[in-house]
Amino acid sequence: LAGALWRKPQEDDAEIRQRRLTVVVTAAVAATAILIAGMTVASFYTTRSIGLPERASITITVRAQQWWWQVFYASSGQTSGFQTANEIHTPVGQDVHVRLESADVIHSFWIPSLAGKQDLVPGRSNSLLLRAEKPGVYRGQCAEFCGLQHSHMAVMVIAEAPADYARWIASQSADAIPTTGADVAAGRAAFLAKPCAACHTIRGTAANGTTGPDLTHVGSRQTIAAGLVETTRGSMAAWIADPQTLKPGNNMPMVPLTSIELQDISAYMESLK
Amino acid sequence: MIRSKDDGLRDTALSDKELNRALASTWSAQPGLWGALSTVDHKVIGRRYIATAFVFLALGGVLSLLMRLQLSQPEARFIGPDRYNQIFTMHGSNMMFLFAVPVMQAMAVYLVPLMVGTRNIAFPRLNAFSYWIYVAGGLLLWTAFIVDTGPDVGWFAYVPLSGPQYGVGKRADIWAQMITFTEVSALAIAVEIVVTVFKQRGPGMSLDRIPLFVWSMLVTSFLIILAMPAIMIASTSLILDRLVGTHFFNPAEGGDVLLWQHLFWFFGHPEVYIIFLPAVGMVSTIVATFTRRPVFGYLAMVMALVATGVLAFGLWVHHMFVAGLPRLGESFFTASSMAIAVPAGLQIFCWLATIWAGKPIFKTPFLFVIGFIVIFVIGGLTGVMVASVPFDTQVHDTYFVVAHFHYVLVGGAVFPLLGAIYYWFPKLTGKMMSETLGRWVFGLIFVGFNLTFFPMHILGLQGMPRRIYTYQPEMPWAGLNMFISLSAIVLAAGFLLFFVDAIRSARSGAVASANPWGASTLEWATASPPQPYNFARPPVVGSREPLWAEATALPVAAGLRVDRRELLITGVVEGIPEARESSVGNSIWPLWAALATTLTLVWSIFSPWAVVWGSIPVAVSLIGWFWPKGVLEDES
Amino acid sequence: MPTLICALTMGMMAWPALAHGDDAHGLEPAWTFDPWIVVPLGTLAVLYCLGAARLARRTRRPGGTHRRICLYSAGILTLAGALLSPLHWLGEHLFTFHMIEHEIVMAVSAPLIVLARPIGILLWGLPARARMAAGMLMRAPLMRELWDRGTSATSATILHGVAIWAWHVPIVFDAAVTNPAVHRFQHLTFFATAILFWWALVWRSDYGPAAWHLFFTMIHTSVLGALMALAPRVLYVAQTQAAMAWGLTPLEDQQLAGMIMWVPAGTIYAGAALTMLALWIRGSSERKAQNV
Amino acid sequence: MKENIVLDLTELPAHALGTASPSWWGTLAFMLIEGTGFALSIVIYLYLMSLAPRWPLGTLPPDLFAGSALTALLLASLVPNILVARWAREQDLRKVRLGLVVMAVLGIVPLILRGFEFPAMHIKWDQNAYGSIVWVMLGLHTTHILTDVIETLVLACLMFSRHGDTPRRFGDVGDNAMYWNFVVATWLPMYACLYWIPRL
Repeated sequence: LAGALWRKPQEDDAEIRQRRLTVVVTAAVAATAILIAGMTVASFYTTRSIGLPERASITITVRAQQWWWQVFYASSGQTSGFQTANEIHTPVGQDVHVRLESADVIHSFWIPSLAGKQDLVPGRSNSLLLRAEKPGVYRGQCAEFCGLQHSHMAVMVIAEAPADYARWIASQSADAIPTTGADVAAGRAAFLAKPCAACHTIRGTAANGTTGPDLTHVGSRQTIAAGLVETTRGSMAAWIADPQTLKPGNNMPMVPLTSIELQDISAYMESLK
Repeated sequence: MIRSKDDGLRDTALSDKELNRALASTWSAQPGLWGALSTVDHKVIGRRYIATAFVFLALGGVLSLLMRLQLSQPEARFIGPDRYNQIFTMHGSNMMFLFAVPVMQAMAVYLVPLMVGTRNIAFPRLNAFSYWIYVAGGLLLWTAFIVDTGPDVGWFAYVPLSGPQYGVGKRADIWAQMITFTEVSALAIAVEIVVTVFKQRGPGMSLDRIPLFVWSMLVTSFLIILAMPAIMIASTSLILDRLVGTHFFNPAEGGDVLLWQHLFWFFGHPEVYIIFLPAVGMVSTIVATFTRRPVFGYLAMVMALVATGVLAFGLWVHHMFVAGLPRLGESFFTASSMAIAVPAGLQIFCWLATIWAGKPIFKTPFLFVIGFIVIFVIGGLTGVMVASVPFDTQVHDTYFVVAHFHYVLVGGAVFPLLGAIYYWFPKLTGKMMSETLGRWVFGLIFVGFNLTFFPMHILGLQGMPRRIYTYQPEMPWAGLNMFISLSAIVLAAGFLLFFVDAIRSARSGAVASANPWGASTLEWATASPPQPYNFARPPVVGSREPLWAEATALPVAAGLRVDRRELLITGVVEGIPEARESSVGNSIWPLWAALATTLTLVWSIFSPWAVVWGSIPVAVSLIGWFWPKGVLEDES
Repeated sequence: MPTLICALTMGMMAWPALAHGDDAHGLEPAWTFDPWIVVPLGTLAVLYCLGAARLARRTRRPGGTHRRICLYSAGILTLAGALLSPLHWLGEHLFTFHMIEHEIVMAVSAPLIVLARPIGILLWGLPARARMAAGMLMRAPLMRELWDRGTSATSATILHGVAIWAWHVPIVFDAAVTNPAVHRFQHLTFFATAILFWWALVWRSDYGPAAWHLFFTMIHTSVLGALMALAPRVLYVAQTQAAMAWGLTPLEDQQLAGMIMWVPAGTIYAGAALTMLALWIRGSSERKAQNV
Repeated sequence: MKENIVLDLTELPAHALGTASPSWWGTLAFMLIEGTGFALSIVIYLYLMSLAPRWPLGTLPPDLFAGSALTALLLASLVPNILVARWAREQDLRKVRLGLVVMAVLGIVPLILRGFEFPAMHIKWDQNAYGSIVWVMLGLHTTHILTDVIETLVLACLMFSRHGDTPRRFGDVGDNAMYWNFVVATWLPMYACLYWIPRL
């Protein structure tokens, strides 16, 4: 646009040119105004079409904490309510109403492929409608600066067929499965004896801390530490051994453990499917 | 010798040579350090202000390079999250509060009195005070950063992250108090500019003959006056929450988290226009000079400035589209946010029309204007995009927005500013900057800027959030980030070359004549650099382009006293002379007052009682400032 | 332009509500003929017609008055549209429409009527004796004094502002909705202070101060609108209780009403302020030529 | 550039008075800044009120006596204040001196009354957000009374000194009087807000 204007200026009557310029500028401004009006209307309709949660059959509450996502599923019919962390399962093709709350500072819930972002504001409750048309794993990330580990605060939405979803709900609402194997049993004992149990809950055991994520089915989640690493026995061990190196500043303290204890607890964690 | 009833020596009684000597002795500062500390000459203070602001620009630039270093690879460990958060907070706060706003006001402090044809700014001592307060605020912030207590809560300092519970230590307090310093200085200058423009214009400069740059600074000053109290109130409430346990932002006790955001953005959105409008004025001036034509559509330009200013107050909510506000209202905010494109478009079209009609001369300042138009149009387009709610909920707080506002702020303000420096450098220093180096500077910055910031749009659309100190290798962002970091070096090289050119030219550049560009506004009617009294006699204005209208001799007014600092007061609308008025002499008291204020404000980070005890030295220094010293300027 | 957008937006939002309301209520939005409104409005219209006709017969040069008659008719028609048409009926049920009604009265009808300067023609509409008496009354020192004070820019702006804010105190507003007499009084205060306000700015002050007062009014009404739009709970209980029947929650009704006051009404004030400012700037050097 | 004298300024007054003077405009600009601050504090008050389930939050409405007495006193002080401004315009040194002494007293008494207003709120600043905003509003206004009283005292001293009898000082007195009008005018909406809105 600018380039077109660097021509040799032609010398003609100044007044006519002035008038012509006035017409051109006025027309250009009017065109801008009309364009803008058009875009506003388009934006308005898009906003309308995105719509509000009207009759979503499923309501999930997400409560953000520095720097992980606490997820609550309400009890329904035959299953009791439960909580999990950093991983949300939804049935494909259904509207899911997500209630967004914050336990500490402002966070923002954002699954780019499923919906726009929405802040989680302390003292207020926001909501968002999610709907996945295809099964799959949709990654999301906190989008409002929330302190030291804002960078490592991911969340996974796993959309699956309704039958799979129902199976998942049933397995999650159950207590932790009983231990099998010596190392797992030792790990369980160590977990309960060490400070771990003060912060974490494992339903079906004496561990009922509420500061950290619920670990009842931690082994079934794809990642740990809010999307930081994949869930394997090795990554579990690395995380427990030194959480401050992997995710500096996070709220999980380093608990002194012998290497045997570390292996056992990792095995126990992995077994909590 | 003619002596009137107030019995002073008048310029009508002197030959030109005697007049210049007499004025010089009346208006000069004392030599030496004391003179430098006590001067109230708007040109000296303005130059200092500009230089200081550019120092902060360089420091902020270093911070951005550090960030680019850290982000060049996934999971890099050059800088830890704690330091990184301080760095990006410092970068934003420094660039906004210590560079962008002050540098625009500094240009006005230097230029506005010259452009309206008066001898000093209104309230010169307040002007000196505002500079000292500004420097104190900058020192506070940077000292804190060096000793690892730099603010780490973002330049927007959202509660509760910056509140008493989560913002531990004194970091957020230092941020909030830095705001107080810079706002006090910005408000003081805004008042000076408003009064200078209203009451000290040259005789005959009616409202429709005010240069566009002066109009832009007038509108900006009103924006500052109406917007900055909001951030003052907000930062004060934050300090009170942190220091004495009030509950403004505590939802458990009836406070509200979003209250902070409303107050912050009520200031924060006009802030963008506080930075952008002066640039509009600069561009208009440069365009007129280098096309040898008055800017097309003067009244339309002025109204566009005012309309932008008015709209600026209706737009703050679009920063909060994802905060959970009533959805019914979103369309209204989208409409008003998009509406701002209309005055902006009007301005662009007027410039293009001027260029179209004139014969452009492609000197460095004009190159920067062309760069500005290109970049700003892109920034404006992405601005219209983010005004749309559905689009914004996706790109909000991603690198798309980072790219957008760098296009708007760097493209919309820094490019015109650099052009303005090249343009007014001869007036500021009496030397020309290098035209050859200038072209290199423009080329490097233009290319470097686009290579650095354009890919950020893509990163944002790929989902990279802002304010993250690192990202995981499995995200598809690594390649572009490396590219951006390398491009940033090109950009930095451009700025480095600019600084080299500026320093070298100031020392040994070609000597500039009074009006090297053949420009039309009054600052070019006086020597380069101007004498301490600016004009031997106040120029009389008969048109919008006084220097083009009067090719041979400048019409002036005579009859002012020369034995005291005297300037002319004119009417607000028509610029009819109303009175001669004295302008205060040099004084050290503004410095004492600034020191006392600094003591109080810094102390009050630690104890509420500082406000009580600190007000005593502040009051003493203010009384010393205003108490008559029995000099000629005190008489009437 | 933004007004247009907002009007469009409004229209689109209103449509579903309207369509929904018809069957849910079984009550058609209807014209309201409240004698307390119809009689004064009719009087104003008839007097003006009579006056204009008489004047036209006497002077035979209608050129300048055409525009004024158009302005006055537009003012009275919009006023009637606001107070008598189904809009009023809707305003009794929905806060949003009530707000639109008020804004038409204050920011559309009032300035149109003021621009028409109708007093002279209205006086001509009176029978001769009454005209004399009215003329005497208007020239009485006390009346002049009151009028001058009332239409000084600052006092008119403050008066209008106080009227707007006072009526939007929730219990006062709800009282107006539940009691027809209070409601009429509310509309009268809005209209009367708006006339003073616009008169003061259009005919009594310099363009610069007029722009300033308009800008100030824009700011304070925007703040009031924003407070309503952003409040997370229902403040106007009686006014919004019928909203559910129209597909809006009471809170949404209140938010939308606040938005109307904030954005479209604010745009009108801003537009007027910018016009005044442009006139101020444009005339400044010509004025100088006159003064020197 | 050569100069061509086209205008003679010798007959202009040596000092700009009233609305012509820069200091009048400066005062006005600072009033605008502070007025914006006051307005924002009222907006915060109303905003917090719109959030709260009941208002005032967790306490009784404030006692009316001290605040109303202060309001009456401030309104009464406008009379001598306007007189002082008039005398300053007339450059009547004797009357201005008297007026400034009266105004200094009329500035100090409200400060004493203000001391009773804080307890009349029945709440401390650190109890809840309602307490915070009412203390800040009262505090904000108190600092304005205080600064104006100090300014009045300094001006009174000046008027009794050898620097007093010049148009410039009389101009300062006029600006100070305008500022006091502002301090009183801003109090009225705050008074309505603080004392009467909680009673609705």
